[in-house]
Amino acid sequence: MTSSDAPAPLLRISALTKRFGGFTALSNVSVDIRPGERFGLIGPNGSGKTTLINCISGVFRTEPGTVLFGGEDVTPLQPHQRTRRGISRSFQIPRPFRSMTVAENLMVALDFAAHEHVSVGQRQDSMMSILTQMGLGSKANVSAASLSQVELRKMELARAMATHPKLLISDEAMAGLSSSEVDEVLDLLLSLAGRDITIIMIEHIMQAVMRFSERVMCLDAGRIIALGTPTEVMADRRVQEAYLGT
Amino acid sequence: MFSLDLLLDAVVIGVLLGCFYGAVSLGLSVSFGLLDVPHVAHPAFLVLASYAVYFLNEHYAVDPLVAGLLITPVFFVFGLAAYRLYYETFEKRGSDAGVRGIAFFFGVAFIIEVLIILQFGVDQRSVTADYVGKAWRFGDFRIPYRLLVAFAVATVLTVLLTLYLSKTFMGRAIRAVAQDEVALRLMGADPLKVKQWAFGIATAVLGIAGALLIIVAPVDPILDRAYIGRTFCVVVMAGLGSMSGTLVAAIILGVAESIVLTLFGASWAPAISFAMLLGVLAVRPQGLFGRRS
Amino acid sequence: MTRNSMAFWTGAAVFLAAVFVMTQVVGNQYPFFAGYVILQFIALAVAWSILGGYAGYVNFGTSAFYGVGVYSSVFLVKAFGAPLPLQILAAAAIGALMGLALGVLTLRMQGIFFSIATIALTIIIETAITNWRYVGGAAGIQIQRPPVTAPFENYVQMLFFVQALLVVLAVAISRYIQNSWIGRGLQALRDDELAAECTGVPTLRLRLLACVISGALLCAVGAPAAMYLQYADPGSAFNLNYSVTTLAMSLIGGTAHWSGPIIGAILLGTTQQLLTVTISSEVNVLVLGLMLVLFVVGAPQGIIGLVGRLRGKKEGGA
Amino acid sequence: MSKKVSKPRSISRRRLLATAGAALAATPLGVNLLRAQQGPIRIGMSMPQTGGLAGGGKASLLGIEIWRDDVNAKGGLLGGRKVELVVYDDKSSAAETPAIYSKLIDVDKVDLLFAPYATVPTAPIMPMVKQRGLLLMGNFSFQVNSKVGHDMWFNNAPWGPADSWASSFLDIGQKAGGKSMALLAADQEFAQNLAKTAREVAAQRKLPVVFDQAYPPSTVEFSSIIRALKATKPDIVYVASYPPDSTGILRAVNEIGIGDSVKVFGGGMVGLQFGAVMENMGSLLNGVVNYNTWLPEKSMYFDGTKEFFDKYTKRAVEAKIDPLGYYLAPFGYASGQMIEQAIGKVGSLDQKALAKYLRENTHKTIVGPIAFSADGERKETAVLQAQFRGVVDKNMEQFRSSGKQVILFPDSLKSGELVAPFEAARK
Repeated sequence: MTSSDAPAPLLRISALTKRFGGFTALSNVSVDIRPGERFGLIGPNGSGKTTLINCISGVFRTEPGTVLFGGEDVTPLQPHQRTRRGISRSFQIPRPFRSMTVAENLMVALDFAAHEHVSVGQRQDSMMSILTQMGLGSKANVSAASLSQVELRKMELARAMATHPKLLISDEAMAGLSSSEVDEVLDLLLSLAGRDITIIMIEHIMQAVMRFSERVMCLDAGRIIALGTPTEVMADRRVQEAYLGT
Repeated sequence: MFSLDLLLDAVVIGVLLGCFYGAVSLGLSVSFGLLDVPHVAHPAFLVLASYAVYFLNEHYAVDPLVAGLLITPVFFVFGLAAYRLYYETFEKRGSDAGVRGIAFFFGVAFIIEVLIILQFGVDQRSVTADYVGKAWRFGDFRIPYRLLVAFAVATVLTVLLTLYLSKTFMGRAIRAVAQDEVALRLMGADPLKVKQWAFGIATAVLGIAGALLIIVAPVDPILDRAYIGRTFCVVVMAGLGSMSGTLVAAIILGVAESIVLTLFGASWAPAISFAMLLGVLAVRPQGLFGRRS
Repeated sequence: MTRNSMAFWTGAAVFLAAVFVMTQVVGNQYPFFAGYVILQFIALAVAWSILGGYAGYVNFGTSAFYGVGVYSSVFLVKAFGAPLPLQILAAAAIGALMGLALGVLTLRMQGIFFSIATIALTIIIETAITNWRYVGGAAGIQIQRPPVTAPFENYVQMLFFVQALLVVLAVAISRYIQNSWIGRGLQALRDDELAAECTGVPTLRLRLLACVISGALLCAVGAPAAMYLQYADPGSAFNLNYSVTTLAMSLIGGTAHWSGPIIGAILLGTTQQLLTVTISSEVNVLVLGLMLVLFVVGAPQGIIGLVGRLRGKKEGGA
Repeated sequence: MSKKVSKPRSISRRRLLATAGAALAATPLGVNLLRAQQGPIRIGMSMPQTGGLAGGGKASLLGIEIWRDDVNAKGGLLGGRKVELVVYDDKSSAAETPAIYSKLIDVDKVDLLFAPYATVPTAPIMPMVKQRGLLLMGNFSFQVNSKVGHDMWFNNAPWGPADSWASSFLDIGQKAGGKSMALLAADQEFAQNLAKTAREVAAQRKLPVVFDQAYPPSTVEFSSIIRALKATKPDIVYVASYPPDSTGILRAVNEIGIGDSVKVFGGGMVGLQFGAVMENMGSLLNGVVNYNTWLPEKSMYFDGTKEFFDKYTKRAVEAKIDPLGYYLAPFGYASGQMIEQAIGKVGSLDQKALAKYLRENTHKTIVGPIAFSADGERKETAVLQAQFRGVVDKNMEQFRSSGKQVILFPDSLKSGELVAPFEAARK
């Protein structure tokens, strides 16, 4: 029953439910995300945002519910298979490969998720261009373990970018950063979005969400309570209650 | 050869034996289960305690259980020191202890083995007490007092540890440190102090467990190697950090071993218990009664 | 990269040639007996490191794989009088299957749980062999060596050369893995399995691959031991020492580079052989204990790490 | 380690380093003789000094060392050449001995070889000494030569023919009216070999085996096993066990009871020969009929036996090893005595001549006369079966007096009659 003029969604989540033991973390969540969209995901702590990310990226198995990506049912696929199809993510708490340099961190992504078969030289170029774009050019040969918090965030995004994603999910990439650093990362994300990458951004910093998103979805206790333009969602009474109520 | 009598007997002995396994594993349940210290030297500490008990029993005719209680404070301090060394080496550097922690404790275990050999020689040792070598008779049943002692001590230890961990401030802090160090800092406790204390307790428990070990069977300096698999098996099967779970898992193991031994032959007993462990790990990695974030 | 490869293969060829010449020239048997043991530990440590070092999955079951290697040879010799190359190949195949089984069984386990599972596996397999009367069971079994093959004049010299081949094979595989995408993937999953998976690394498949390769090599290394000892008993073949010593060698050498386990095995293996014929008492065990503690405390990244720190932490890929 | 053990070894170590440098050229043992004519006679061996066999290994080594000191005090062999021992620790493992014996032969170039204590470390060196045509004085291994067939192997242990051990025990049991046998054996090399011969002998005699179990070495608790064994109501219980298990089994028997049907109990329990174990078990031992190699009964004293134990007792305490030392130490000494006599008669260190002499003669030792059959085992078994009587708790010294272990077999050494059934003998 999709209207004929709307483009086919890049990501379609249908009736997704996730339970942990007796606890229902996500309940019957359905949403479509268009190609190239900048999508904000908000909700109080424990509302199921990260669980939803984990279901999209394949870390959690869903039962029942399906995830369609580019028209393909990716529900039975493992995370690395989804990554290779173009779903990439960063983590709420950065998870670098600590024993590697920044460049090697990216090489992992290029080695395993690059779509076409490319030469080592081309990969090196690709890596350097991503690092430069992310403002990490000078850090290429530095050990990942020695990076600062904001550098780690950037490296996470850079590593995610190196997988050549169609969909990038950023899980609180700005948590714990100063306001100037927040702007820096936000500009980065906006520039990526300008290059035909669909982005889902989870964030607590409302200004960032408002500035970034075309559409915003709010989760509370595992249910969608609002979905619309940023202003619509902010104006929603249930959203305000959810935030104030906690 | 099968008879209900034998089966019943196997179950009873298995429960008692399981309690003994539980008692020697409780310390590990704290040090490995709650603190995540890969303490493969735990059985070596245990054997060391047995030799201390032997020494007191042999030279001063102290009852083994009393001797076990006597060495408990010494082992507590020993535990504090051991953890301090471990902490300075691994946790402080913020590196994952993993393999190197294991290697470290293997090294410690070897050193303890050699020290015991140098002091006591390689012969096996055992203790004498009124309850060693006699049995309690009930109709046709006879149950060795040694095992009843093990049963009683294991139960008391489990209850005391469980109460300690749930009722006292320090106990709760120890459990908190296992789950969330940040929350612990908010409680106003120093995680290092708490962990060190917990490791001290884990080691102190070994004093009494060591007494049980030498009461139940004779010890020799390299007996620890036989208990590495067994104690870790119990703790992992129980699920990390659950004291009552440790006892129950140990009893399950004891009963399984005892039944297999009676019905199918003793030579398959170790394979059975470790196959059970593998099964549990494969199906339910967090153990039967495990915590899992 | 290519220059490094050239250097490596030249080195390997020189090593094998030297070993071969030694078997033809040296008449004294002792260097071959002692050397065999050291080579065997080098191969074990290198093979172990593929899973334990690169992937970070600490396998305590080295003795299980080694023992299965020994007993697969015992079985083949007793049942079919199989020649040595066949024994080694068969052991490698069985080891690969065993590694696969271990990998599948432990798919959901991480960290120390994996290690404990390998301990459990060791005890189960040892129990099975102990109860298998055909290969001697607990009582052990004596095996006759077939006549030696030319150009070797002595069986132990031949075994020494064969073990040297296995060392080169193990090192070549280990080095290839380290320098290839497999190595990078394993390193990523060792650092952070979830992040690796989400970066496109097929972590489960790589783990299985590491289990299979490491298992095949460990078993293959154990296979010639049956002919070396001409005797097998479960207590010796499944000795905990193999597990601990292999682990110690890898750690002392360092697991970050393929050469680490070699250095560690040479150092510790030679020390142990020397101690056996000098001090020769419980002090021997004490030295192993002290070396483990001191290295783990003083040189957490092993000798490789020490060297790296001395050279100012700048090294290329080879 | 005592000073006495390590001192002579450090001398040999220096020598050994000197020879190691020039070790590249191969010299067969025999050719080596001329060069060594003036030096000491060097006897090489490995001995378990760590690991599971260490207890026995250390006691055995002390016996050999006492012989060395005695023979050197008398002025040595072959006109004044002293005897020197070169000893390495094999860690109780089969994997260590091939390299050690190669070192002894090829680098240290020792004049004679003794085997390590027990079967496991000995088995791998048998093919090697056979191939090189070397004499090897065995040390308590069990049937290690049966497949190898080396004609220069001589075992100091009193085992004799493989089946004699089980036969003697079953004889005693059957004479006491035993009609069925239960067999309980540890899942380890020695015990399994005993169990195997027991099964064979029982089959020959058509004696039904009503219970036949192997238990793993790690077994902690024997109550269930004993209970199951008891349920089969056997007349003869043949146990082949290792030291820690022997204690566990006897404790369980004492606690659970074994039933009135049992006439004799024991046979092949290792550990009941060691002082520390016997002292710990005390009265639990009473009634058990078990094998032994030497006992302080009148019939067991030969030339030099008493003097040997006087020296042993003093040195064992210092070295923290078995204070009684009946089981292995005198046989280590006897190995030395046999070699001493052979060298004296042959007048050289020629391996073939020594072997020929050893094979063809009867040798006087502190454990009695020894003669070998073709396979290098004793011609006749001299394994004792003895019953523990009137043992009290916590007393090591009681085992030094006669009567605590009454010899039932062999007839020539018999010092008393069996008390049966087992339960009666335990009182």
